[in-house]
Amino acid sequence: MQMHQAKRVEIIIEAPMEGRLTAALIDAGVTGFTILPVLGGSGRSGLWSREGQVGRSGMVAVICIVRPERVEGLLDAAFRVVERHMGVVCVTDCQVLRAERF
Amino acid sequence: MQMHQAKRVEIIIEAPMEGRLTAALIDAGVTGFTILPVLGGSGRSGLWSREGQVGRSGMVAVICIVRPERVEGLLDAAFRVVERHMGVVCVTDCQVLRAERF
Amino acid sequence: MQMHQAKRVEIIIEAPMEGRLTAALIDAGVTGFTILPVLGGSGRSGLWSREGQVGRSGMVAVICIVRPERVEGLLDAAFRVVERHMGVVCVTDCQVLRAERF
Amino acid sequence: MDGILALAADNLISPIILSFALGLFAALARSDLSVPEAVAKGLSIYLLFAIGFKGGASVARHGADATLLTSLVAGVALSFLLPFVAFALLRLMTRLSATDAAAVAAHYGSISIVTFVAASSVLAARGIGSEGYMVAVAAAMEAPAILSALWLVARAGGRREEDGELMREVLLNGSIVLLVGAFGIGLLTGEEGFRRIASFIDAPFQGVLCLFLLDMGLVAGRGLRGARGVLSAGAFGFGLVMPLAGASAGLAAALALGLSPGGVMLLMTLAASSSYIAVPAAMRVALPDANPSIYLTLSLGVTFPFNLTLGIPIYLALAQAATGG
Amino acid sequence: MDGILALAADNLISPIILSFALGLFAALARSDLSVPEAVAKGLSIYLLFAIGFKGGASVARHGADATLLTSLVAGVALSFLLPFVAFALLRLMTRLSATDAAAVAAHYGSISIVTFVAASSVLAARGIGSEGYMVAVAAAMEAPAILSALWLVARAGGRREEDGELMREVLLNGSIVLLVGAFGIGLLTGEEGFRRIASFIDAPFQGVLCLFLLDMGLVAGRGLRGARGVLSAGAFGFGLVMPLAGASAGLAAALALGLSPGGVMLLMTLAASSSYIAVPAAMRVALPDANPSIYLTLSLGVTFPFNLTLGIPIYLALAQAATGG
Amino acid sequence: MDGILALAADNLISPIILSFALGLFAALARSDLSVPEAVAKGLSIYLLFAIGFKGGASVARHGADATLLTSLVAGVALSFLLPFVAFALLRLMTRLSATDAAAVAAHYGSISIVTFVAASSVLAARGIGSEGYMVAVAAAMEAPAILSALWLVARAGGRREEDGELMREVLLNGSIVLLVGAFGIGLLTGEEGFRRIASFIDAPFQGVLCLFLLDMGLVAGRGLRGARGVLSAGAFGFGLVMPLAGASAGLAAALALGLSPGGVMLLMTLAASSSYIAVPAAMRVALPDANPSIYLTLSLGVTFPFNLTLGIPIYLALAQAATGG
Ligand SMILES: Nc1ncnc2c1ncn2[C@@H]1O[C@H](COP(=O)(O)O)[C@@H](O)[C@H]1O
Ligand SMILES: Nc1ncnc2c1ncn2[C@@H]1O[C@H](COP(=O)(O)O)[C@@H](O)[C@H]1O
Ligand SMILES: Nc1ncnc2c1ncn2[C@@H]1O[C@H](COP(=O)(O)O)[C@@H](O)[C@H]1O
Ligand code: NA
Ligand code: NA
Ligand code: NA
Repeated sequence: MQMHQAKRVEIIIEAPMEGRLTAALIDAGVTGFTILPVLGGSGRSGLWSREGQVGRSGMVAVICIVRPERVEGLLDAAFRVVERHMGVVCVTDCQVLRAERF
Repeated sequence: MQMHQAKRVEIIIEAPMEGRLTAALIDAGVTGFTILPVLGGSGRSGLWSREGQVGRSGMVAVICIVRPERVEGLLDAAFRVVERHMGVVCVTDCQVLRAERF
Repeated sequence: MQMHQAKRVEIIIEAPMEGRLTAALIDAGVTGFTILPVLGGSGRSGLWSREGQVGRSGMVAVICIVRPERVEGLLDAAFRVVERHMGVVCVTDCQVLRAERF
Repeated sequence: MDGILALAADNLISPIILSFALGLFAALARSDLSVPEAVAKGLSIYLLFAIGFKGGASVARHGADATLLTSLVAGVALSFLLPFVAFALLRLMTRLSATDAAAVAAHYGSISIVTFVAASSVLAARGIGSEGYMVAVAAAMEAPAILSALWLVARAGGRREEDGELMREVLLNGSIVLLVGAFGIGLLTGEEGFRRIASFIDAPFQGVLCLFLLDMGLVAGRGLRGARGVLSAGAFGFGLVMPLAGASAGLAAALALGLSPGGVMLLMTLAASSSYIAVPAAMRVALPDANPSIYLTLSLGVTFPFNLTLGIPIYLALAQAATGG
Repeated sequence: MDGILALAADNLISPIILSFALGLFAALARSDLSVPEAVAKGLSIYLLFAIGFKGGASVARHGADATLLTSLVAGVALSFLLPFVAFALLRLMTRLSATDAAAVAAHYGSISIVTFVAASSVLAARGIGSEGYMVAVAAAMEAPAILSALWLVARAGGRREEDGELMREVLLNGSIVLLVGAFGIGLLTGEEGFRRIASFIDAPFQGVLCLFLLDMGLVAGRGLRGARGVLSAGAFGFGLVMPLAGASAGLAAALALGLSPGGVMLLMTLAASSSYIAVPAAMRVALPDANPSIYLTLSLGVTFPFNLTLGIPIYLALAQAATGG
Repeated sequence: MDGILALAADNLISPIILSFALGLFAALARSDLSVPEAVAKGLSIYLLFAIGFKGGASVARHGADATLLTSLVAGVALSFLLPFVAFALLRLMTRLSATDAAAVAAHYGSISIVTFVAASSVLAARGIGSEGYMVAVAAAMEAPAILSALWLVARAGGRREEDGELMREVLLNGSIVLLVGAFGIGLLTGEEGFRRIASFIDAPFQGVLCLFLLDMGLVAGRGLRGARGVLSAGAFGFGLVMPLAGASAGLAAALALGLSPGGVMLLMTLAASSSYIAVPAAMRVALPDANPSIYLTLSLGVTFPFNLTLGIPIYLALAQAATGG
């Protein structure tokens, strides 16, 4: 199976910022991403849990798989949104099938 | 802590194909996997979101951790299912505890 | 963008053990983690699915991103909790922005 | 004509339609109003259970007759045949590929249970009776259209996935099983069973339908927003013409069957409506190359609102005129 | 005997049982019908709140008597003792390991609140009264069995996790807190509180129970499908014999307490039923080596349906015969 | 004074308050009782829809008058001005940074719809009427306070994000759209619409409110548990003083408007209550450096329970005394 080098960027960010982050990604030409729900977590601002919340609270995880040469642009765009907010940005090397998709 | 090399395969696939993918994995001898819900995303077929949907729509993320020598068989099996469908297959190197489980 | 080496530890564990795991992590000085819901999966104890369950059943995925030097302590702590239970521990190399957070 | 307009106006300011409009507005205005997926699914389970049960209990009350069987056969036949009508119209009115056209056609041969429920509510509000077994006819019409669509693609030389599982999946689709199952429960437990759970399945029904239609409006609005430019004028026109064509076929069949005015209107509505649950999932499996934006936008964004607002009053007026009821 | 059969037949065609059967059928036929986890949890919160509140309001209405306390003590004792009976039977009838047998035994000492709710519904439908505080007895019976099981494992030399947290977790389990809390609210607000929310907790109760049992049928069916081959014939037999043994113990205790016929039947049902919420989670923590397929399949797939269909009518008939009520 | 105490005592043992207390207790005792996020959101959709619809239907019934408009203007003015009061009090009573103080102030200028709903329930239980359009006033008061807070931060030299999207997001916030939309639906469909869905939005209302407050208690309790040490005594005091200050401003405005006793009490409650949905999300976007633990704990953990238990009876007594009603 022919595999291609790529980068997997995982951004954990506050739910109210989700729309701004995805808009920034699309502006930066990153049109492929997947959003996972988050149940709870802990960080410098303490423990939290999603249960019973009604507002647009909590965090989401945004996963983008991109060609290595696009990762820098993506991180710039993401960083501008995430900068002053809670959350985590983490990049891993990965390999993908069907490189034409990325 | 004794760690062992393994591969982490992440497949993002349309929910109606989930059953076919896991059946193909099991046929290929991959009996360990975990399925995560997906809230929304964007790709070549545009943005989508899970909210308010009632049908078996949307995507799921399937994560399989396997020994390196099994990854080829897994990808063959997965590819036959995913081939003509939306979705993403991404492989990362990883290390696991308790190798006997994989 | 300045990136820093880190480790991404993913622990898939039974939901009734979640509280014990996060307590052990915090005891071991790991105060950053994110918990993702899991829909279903398969392993040595067979297939399972979350749908319709009412109890605290099923699994969750706990993701911790830590500096490389802290991974050993984290794994020791996690292993003591996970040891006799179902579940998977998987470590990947990754790079993070904002190293001061980890 | 005046009757239709009055009826339509009356229909338009019902809480049900206004809830749908509210959802549509909220989505188009990009409000973050949303109904969680689990809640939407919970509401649909309630509606399917209630409508199925009420149908079964009504058959238990009034007894079944030979028309039940002929109606089921007519429903299956309509579901098989309407995709061919839809496919021909699409080929005429749009430039969609054979695969896309077949996928759309499958949706229009099948049915929308929420449109059916809304039509039943209009009948109930006007005190017009109907055959309880129309619920079973609705269930019988969900699946056949899918076979027709696959046949259309195969004939057009389109490659299609061999998949023995597919028909089992469609026939045992959750909404069919629940609808038919609840019908059976209503039939078996009859008047006595109905009495026991009436304050659950009858009293709050209209209100739950409001919330569900609020969500349908949100989903339809999000779809329309995302699909700007996806639909040509021809495709849009198809979304308005096809329900009328379907309703006409339904009318002819219903008159041949000798249904009551309410029953005629319900069969017209079923034929006019298009699927948005079972068929989209089946198309993702069987025709992955068909573009989901097209069929979802047409079905949910054009035909569903049309039926809800103008279609249902038209079908009722026609049914009453044709049966003299 | 005839009475039991008629009662059982009558029970079998109630909407509640048929909803369970529908779920079971759908799961065994591999339909994709499913109730979202959040909705299932929402329904269970409703049921626990309603049954607890009604129990408390009923005690407020009729006043509490000394039997309340003796009944609580009897419930706790039954929950402590039944695991020993279950363990002995399992050692006799199956070849399960000591750990697996103890884990199963814990489930049968504890209770299933849904079985209790279904039994209450049968009483309500027949106009038979019962002690309102049986709800509190149900809550008191959830946890003690877990201690017995841990003691059984320790005695058998099985290694077990030291875990001071566990008992706190079990005693403050969500379902116990909600049941007891709602009981307390009903008790405090009494008739006046009941009147205020009756149209929420009383009128739709039976219908909600139907949907919940639909889901229980789905879960039980999926469990049975996944667990093919897990249960030996002996284990299966245990799943039918143990509820009868439990019910007999419950009958003896209830007669000694001097409960009303309805109360006798409810205590029998509690003793006969087996847990599927609190105990499985506790076993995953305390006895991780025990195989969950075994205890879940036995409890949800065998004993729960047995109690729901045949058990409850039997217990009612016996309770009436024994009390002459 | 005696009246207030009796009223408070009566209020305290209502099912609604006790449900909140149960949730609070469960969370503080670290029970795993929890309401799934989707269910909580579903309950809040129901409450917003029902309260909005009832308000609109009531205006349709009684007709609107000039006071509607002046009340809306007064509401907007209160929402704009109260943050300045809150900010000044915070600067006096606490050592919070300007950013934290402004973020807290935004919450207290805005409103809590659940507190409003609870106040309406108390009125309904006592048979005291009120202006139906107070629901629209509630919606109008959600957003303006956010602007005041941003202005306060800017003046204090605090850096703040330029974000044109923010006001659109806040004004089209799901809860505002649903409340205003349902109000409009009630207004348009009037008596006839209300009759159709009354058994959904009226009968079970109190019961649903109980479950929702159970969840609010859980969330508040978890917040309090997590935020131990976050609040200084001064901040805690602010959480009790500020609602009284808000209620006084509301009382003055309401008397000037010439509202009915029920209406006076509702406007006092709105002014006294603090947001926990729209404003927290807006603050995360606009003032990310403000500490969410502080404003969430104050709003949900201190002021919300205070209003629910003591505040509402006080406001009712004062409103009745001031209007002689
Ligand atoms: N080291 C970490 N690993 C994984 N998730 C993290 C980590 N640090 C923070 N998070 C997530 O980000 C959220 C906010 O973190 P913080 O900004 O540190 O309060 C937490 O609640 C977690 O969900
Ligand atoms: N580059 C990517 N990174 C992460 N997820 C992606 C990516 N591309 C596509 N996806 C996911 O796969 C779905 C279908 O993608 P597509 O087939 O390109 O329409 C999207 O909605 C995303 O959830
Ligand atoms: N190789 C694997 N890859 C991903 N997830 C796994 C794997 N093995 C087990 N799991 C997850 O862990 C759960 C318990 O596994 P087990 O202990 O093998 O029964 C499964 O249901 C899966 O969710
Ligand atoms: Na149709
Ligand atoms: Na028992
Ligand atoms: Na306020």
